[in-house]
Amino acid sequence: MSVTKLAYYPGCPSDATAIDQDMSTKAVFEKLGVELVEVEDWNCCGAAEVEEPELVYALNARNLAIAEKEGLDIVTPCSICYYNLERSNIALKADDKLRAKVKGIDSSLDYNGKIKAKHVLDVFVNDIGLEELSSKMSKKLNLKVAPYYGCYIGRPPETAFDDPDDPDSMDKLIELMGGEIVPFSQMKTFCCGGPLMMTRSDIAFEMARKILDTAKSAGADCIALACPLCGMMLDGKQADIEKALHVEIDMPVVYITQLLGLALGIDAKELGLNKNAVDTKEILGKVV
Amino acid sequence: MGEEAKEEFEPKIVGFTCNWCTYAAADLAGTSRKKYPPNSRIIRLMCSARLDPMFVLKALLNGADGVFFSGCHPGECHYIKGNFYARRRIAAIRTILKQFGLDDRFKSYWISASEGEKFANTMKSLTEEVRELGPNPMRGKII
Amino acid sequence: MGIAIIGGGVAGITAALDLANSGYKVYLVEKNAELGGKMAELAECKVGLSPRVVEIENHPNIDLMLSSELESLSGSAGNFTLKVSGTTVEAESVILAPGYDVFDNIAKSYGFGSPDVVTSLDFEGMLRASTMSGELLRPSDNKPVKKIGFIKCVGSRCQENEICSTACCAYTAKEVWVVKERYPDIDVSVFYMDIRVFGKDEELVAELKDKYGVKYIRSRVPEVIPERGSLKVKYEDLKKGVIANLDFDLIVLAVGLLPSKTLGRLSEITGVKTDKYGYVETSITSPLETNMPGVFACGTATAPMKVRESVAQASGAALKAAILSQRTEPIPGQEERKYIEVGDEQKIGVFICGCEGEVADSVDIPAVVEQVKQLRDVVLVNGDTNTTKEVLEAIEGGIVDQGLNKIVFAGYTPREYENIFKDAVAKAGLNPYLLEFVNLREQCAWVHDKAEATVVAAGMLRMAVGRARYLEAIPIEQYPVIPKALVIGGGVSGMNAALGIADAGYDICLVEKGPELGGGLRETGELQSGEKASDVLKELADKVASNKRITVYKNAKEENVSGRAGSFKANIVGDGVNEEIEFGACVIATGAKDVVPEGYSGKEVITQAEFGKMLGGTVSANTIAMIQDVGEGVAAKYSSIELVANALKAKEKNPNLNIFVLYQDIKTYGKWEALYKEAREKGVIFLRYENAPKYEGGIVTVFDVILNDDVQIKPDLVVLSTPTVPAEDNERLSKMFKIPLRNGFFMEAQERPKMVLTPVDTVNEGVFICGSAVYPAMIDECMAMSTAAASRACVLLAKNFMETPAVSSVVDEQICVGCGVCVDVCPVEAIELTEELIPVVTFGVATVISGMKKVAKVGDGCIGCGSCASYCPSGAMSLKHFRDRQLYAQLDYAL
Amino acid sequence: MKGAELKHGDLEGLLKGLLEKGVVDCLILPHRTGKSVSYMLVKDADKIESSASALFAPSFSVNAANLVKGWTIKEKVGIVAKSCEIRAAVELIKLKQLDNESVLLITTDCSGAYTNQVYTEHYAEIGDLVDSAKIKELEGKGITIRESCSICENRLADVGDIIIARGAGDDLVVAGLTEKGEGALTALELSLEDKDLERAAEKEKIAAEAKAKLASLPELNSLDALEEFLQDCIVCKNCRDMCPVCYCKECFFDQPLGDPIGGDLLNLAELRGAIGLPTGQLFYHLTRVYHVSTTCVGCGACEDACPKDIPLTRFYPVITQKVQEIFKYEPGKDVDEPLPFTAYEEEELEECLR
Amino acid sequence: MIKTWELDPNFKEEIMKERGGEHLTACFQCSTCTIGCPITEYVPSYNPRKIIQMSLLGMRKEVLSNPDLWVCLICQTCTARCPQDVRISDLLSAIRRIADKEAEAGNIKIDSSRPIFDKAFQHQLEKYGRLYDIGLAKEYYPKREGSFFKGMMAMMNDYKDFGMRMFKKGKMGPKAMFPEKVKDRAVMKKIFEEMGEK
Repeated sequence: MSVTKLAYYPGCPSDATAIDQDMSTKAVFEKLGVELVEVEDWNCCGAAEVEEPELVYALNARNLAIAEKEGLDIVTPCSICYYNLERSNIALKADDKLRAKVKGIDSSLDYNGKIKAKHVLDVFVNDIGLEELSSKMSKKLNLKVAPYYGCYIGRPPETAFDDPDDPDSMDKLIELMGGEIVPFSQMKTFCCGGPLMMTRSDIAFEMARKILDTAKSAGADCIALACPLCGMMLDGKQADIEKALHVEIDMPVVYITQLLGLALGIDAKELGLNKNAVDTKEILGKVV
Repeated sequence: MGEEAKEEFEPKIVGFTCNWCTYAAADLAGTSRKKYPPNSRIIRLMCSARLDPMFVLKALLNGADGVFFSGCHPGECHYIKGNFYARRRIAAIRTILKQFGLDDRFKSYWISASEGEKFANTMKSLTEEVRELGPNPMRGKII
Repeated sequence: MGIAIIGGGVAGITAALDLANSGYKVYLVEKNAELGGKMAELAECKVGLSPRVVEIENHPNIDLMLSSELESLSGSAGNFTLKVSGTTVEAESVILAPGYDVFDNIAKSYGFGSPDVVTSLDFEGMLRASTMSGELLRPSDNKPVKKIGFIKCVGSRCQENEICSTACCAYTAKEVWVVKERYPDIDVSVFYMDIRVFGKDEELVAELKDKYGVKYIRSRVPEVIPERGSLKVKYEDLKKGVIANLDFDLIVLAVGLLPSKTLGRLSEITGVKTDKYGYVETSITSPLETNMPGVFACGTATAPMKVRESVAQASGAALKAAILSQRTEPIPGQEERKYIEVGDEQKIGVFICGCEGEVADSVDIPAVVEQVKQLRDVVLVNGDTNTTKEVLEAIEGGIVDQGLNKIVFAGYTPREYENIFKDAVAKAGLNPYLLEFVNLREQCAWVHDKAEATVVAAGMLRMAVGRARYLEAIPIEQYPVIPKALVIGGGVSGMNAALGIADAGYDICLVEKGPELGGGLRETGELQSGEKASDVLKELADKVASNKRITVYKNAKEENVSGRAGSFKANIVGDGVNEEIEFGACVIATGAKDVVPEGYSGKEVITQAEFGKMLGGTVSANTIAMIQDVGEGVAAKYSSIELVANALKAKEKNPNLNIFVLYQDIKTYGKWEALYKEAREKGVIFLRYENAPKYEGGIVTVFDVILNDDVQIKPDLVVLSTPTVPAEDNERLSKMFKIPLRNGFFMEAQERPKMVLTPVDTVNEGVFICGSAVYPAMIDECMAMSTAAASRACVLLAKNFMETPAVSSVVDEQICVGCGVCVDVCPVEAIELTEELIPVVTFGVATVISGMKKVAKVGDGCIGCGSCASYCPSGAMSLKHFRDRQLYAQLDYAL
Repeated sequence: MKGAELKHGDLEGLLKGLLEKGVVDCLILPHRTGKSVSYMLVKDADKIESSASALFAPSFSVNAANLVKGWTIKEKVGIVAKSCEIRAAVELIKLKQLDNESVLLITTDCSGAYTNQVYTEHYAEIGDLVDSAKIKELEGKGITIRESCSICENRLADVGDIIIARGAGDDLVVAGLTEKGEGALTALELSLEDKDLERAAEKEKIAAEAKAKLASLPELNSLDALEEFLQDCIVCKNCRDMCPVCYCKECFFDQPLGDPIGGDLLNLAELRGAIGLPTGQLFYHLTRVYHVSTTCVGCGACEDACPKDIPLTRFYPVITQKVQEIFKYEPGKDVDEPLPFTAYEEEELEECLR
Repeated sequence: MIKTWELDPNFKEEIMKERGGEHLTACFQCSTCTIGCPITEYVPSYNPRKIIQMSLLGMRKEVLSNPDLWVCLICQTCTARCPQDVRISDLLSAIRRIADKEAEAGNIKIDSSRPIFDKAFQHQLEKYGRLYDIGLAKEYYPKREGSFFKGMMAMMNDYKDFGMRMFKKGKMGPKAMFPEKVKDRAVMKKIFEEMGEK
């Protein structure tokens, strides 16, 4: 195995709404024998709300610089964090002037462009590799899964690590775990509406519902995803959506790290599966 | 004629086509594998201008149940204006045939090289129309 | 030595035949096991291409090297050594014609991978399959297709392939047309950005929209959404300002063209430079030459293009290569031929070819053989051959060994194969007009069911045997070819054609009706490439002036053209000249002219050409409105390119200039797409309209379809892209040379619906057309076409003699009464009435001494339409090979 | 048009004048041979005598145009004849069987003509001149004009270079229709004044009668009817020989051009069981009617010529008129009008094609 | 009726000077962005290519005050598919920033709560270095609703079920009541001072 140690960037929701993702990520890496070193005193990546690119670059320069000092590539389970880290990484690497400007703000932002930023899914599929993962799996997931990728895994092209229209890294992982992929390709990369959650919740709810509905009518046991904002929309807000739109969905939504953890034989509790808003008990019953 | 007889009647049709448009359209119908009834025999002329109305008369007097002529659309003649002259001669012979109720047995079409489909469809409709007319009274007569 | 051609697609085939037919040794190298390239994959092109493939396979001057690849090249122009799959080939020059590859990195959003989403090339295959089955079936469930959506620009005009693939708009139109022709009920929508078609294709698209009801929807479609068993396509309905969608059951992706994957390696081997897109680098003033002297490139090796342009380039490259090479081989058909005397005894031989199953599968050939045997005077019926080669051998054997004197061949269509068979018959010593063709494949086997086909085949053969009996050996007279050419029009095309022919070693008369050489380009400031048009012209004009083989006539016209291919006569009449000239071939390069569209007036209204010249000096304007696609006439192929090039130059002079371009379609085809992008990037504003903009009171008002609102501009300059109309002289020349016009432009010989394999040939053999006389074209195309015309002329001029056309009218002077109707109905004025003095005339009841007798005489110009023969009531006039009795015989047996 | 009023008695002088003043080199005009009337070619003016009785004689012997078919010499000939004959001459000019420069076409009014046979037989009753009243009266006695005349709408002179129109009693008007005609009359030193010779009402009346007559004729409207109609035909081709507009030197039907040769006849007989030996009556007449379809002037010479008395008027003029209608062509009307088969319009005749 | 002489021809350059706006003029109006945009289904008036065309023409005011600017999800679908690499997601962000500045300067009014939210969000980062949900809500809702009271009501409405749900699942514990702070908050301040919107 090529990866043994990574800098871990948990992202802001990691101790709150996405604590389950944080727990499962840590547990899975541990099980896989990859050491995660949390980026010391990390700061927010800027999420979708910081529109000024240079501000994003500066914010992330700090995180990258910290990891760089450790000599470790940086990994995050959050798609937006990944996008911001990696696009900052690319911009900083390519532009000496920008790097100097950022460094001028504070010496702690002195980033030399020596490391990579990674999404956990990318690490699983492309760095650790399916073969390696397979060898460590002890459980089979008799699950029908709707793999939901959201925006930043296949888009935009420069940070993407999967196909923009038909990504399949999660599919492969799920199939490896013994899961069955339900027909879901049209929704795989459809935005969950998260960015409008606070300003146009009407639209956000409709968008999320479309994803949930599709998974449901495709017969999925659960939706798998890899981003805490998507998790918030599809899982956290699911009951609100049901109420607002007068529908009944009841679709479990889990992080891919949670599923992987199950396949690796990690205890459900350790993976935070009791913390998902929609009950996941039925899923657990299908892990054999 | 009784319906039964009509059923069995297979018309014999002879047609004249110009080399550049309709003959090419017939070839195109072939390359497009457009099936059409086997009742027509084609005589290739280089241009519609070569259609001597005597051919039409001879064909009908020989007992052809149908005769057709087809060439390039007026204005698109390979020989510049051959079909304009042909059109006048065709109109004349049709008028003569009309006198004896034979004009229905003589059809003229303009089918360009690209109209393979039209050619095949024309062969279909032509065969049906002639079948509907029944046999040429001259058929079987010894002349 | 000889010429090596790398690539056996349509371009390679064309170049090979032009060269081989003018006496050059050709090595044709094809990496696949078969000739034809991509074209052989197209639905119906194979049929058109196969006769040429047969010709190549049987050509004594061509070494066909299939499944072979070029491994190395050494030496220099005039003395190359090539290694081709282990074999050493010596050549004086090399032509690269590797063709193209299809864009295959198709975005998954198109649903590519779903069986019902296919590429245009796959679709050609489906059309071929539907040809057999009669139905166009959806791949996923084999149900008949009802709604097809064509999506254009898949893999072109995008980041992965920046340039426009040029051919897709036309090939899509062609595919749509085939669909609508065959299955009128199939609903077709085409999603597009700009419709980049010209000339005949433009008419086709208009017809598709108007006559066939095809929906052309302006939207670049990014995704195909499978939904409930159908394929949903979203598009922008600009009028309603909404995203609308349509459901289809089949989606055809019009995929772009990429340079051939082999080109990179060829470039390494040959040292030929490629451009940033991966195509062979050429310039617009010498589109066939590479950086390596002696190595030429043609077709899609140089840029994406259609078959027509590829073929023109191929002919042109052939001439360029020929000029560097020595003619070493005999020219086919130029050998002495003696024909056997055909006595009174009819010895008819009938040959029915199975055509590799294409006939044999439908027609019970043995049964037909039995029936044909019953006919009198049929001494041999051979139904055992299956390939062209076999049947040709059998026919030759039949003539030589069994003394057959009439041959009936049943197999392919005569339209494509007649010449090959005539040649074979002639070689065997039988007059080629004693051959009768039966079109068993196209008009019987492919269109009738098995039982029917056999009956029809027997009937067709009876007719043919009936006719064969009356066929006459038409004396084939030879006349010497005058090794001299006439070039009409002293513009770029004319000058370039003249230089090409002169370089090949023939004398030229170059006739220009105006006082100066240069034509339309004299009105141009800079070329799109930035070169000064005047420099290009000067170089050409100097070359022409210093070339001893070229005689230039200015302020002159050609009159009284007579004769035929190989031996024409004309008078050159003009300033102090009235000279009779003789020539073997003629190239018409009359060009076209711009007209200023009506409805836009004012001193600030100028044309793009005028603006181009203005750009040489100062442009004092702050706001310019450029209006395209207005006015009567055709839009020249360079129209959009000229516009964006000028806009860019103007922006370069004054970056703050506001330029608004009002257009319907920006047709910057091929690599010119880059120029369009640059213009946008430099801040040129493009406004798309549907109804022509108005210019009143200094204000241009245009309804912008994107904004769905009127936009007004106050320009200091209004620059109009001028539509083009044919040269005035075309009408006169058309009559004189008997070449039909289409919308005033000269028409090429082969008006097949789908492809043009002879783009510079005309119906009048020996007369070739090029440049804007055919369609107002860019300078690169004019250069390629004029070289092609020169090449085709040289193929003819290389011959020592020509044969008089056999299918021509002939008059029986004893019967002719000189009524002169034949004169009136001859479309080409080939007949004249001559007066002969006669000593005694008896008429009615009176007798007078002395009188004049009028008799029709058929001149050299006869094109064999038969108009005269059909009128002549007495039968004094008849058309050889289509005589009354010959046609009656067919009629007699048809019934 | 310009013309002059004359009396019947002036005609002789007028015609002599044409020769004497050198307007024409010779004249073809009807002359009397006993009860009958036929044509003569006159060089000597003295041979012209009392022309009026012959000129307007209601008799049809041959079509005068047939006599000048092939007149290609330069000497100028004046032809005095009925409308149908002059019309045929005009067609022959178009067909270059007659040179317009060497003819002066003089058309006389016609009231309808009797066949030579009827005329001589009933000369006593008919006389030298008839008018429509007289024709009607004679009809009552069973003396009828030729069927072709009875369906002719063009009896009044209105074509050619000069017309000679009959007025009441002894009155005549001679007028020039063309420059050539007017020139000739001027040369004769006639004082010409503007004349209106449209005679629309009279023409209409004749046309109405002709149409009514045509409608009353039995129609040949099927191939069977035609076969029956032609059953007596022996293909002697006399109809063709007497036809003024059938101008071939050697007819297609006199040549072996269409005939099968050798074993072909037997092949065909074998295929069909039996074949007729060429050439059939139907083919001959249908081809001929097509050949004259635009030029037939309806003179009825064919019918007169038929030894089997087949009423060919019911075939030739009846059919050819229909063809002429589709081209809006009136044969012989205008020498400058092109023959229908030598002209075209880019858009036309769609209704005649199917 | 759009009168070009009344427009601002420099608007396109203004956008192109912004990071992300550089590729504006590459657009050839093919409609790929608009067709593929997930938001058009919910906001039919939203039309990126029209916004681009208006920007190119210089319809500065109309573009900047267009509320549709603020419904973009930044989902990058348009960016990924744009054949001319216009980077529409980034481009719209650039336009939004200009609009924001203009609104700040009082030149236009923005009919969207998104800038309020974004700003509130950024304030948390500036203050704490990480997202502080409650701080965000406390700033956002009152500003959006125009008064503290209304804001609190709106917040309650949005959060009463959700908060309880999260609480039950241990995702919004007492710990969440207080901001998670970056130790080096000085640097946060510096970053915002140097790079933030001015």
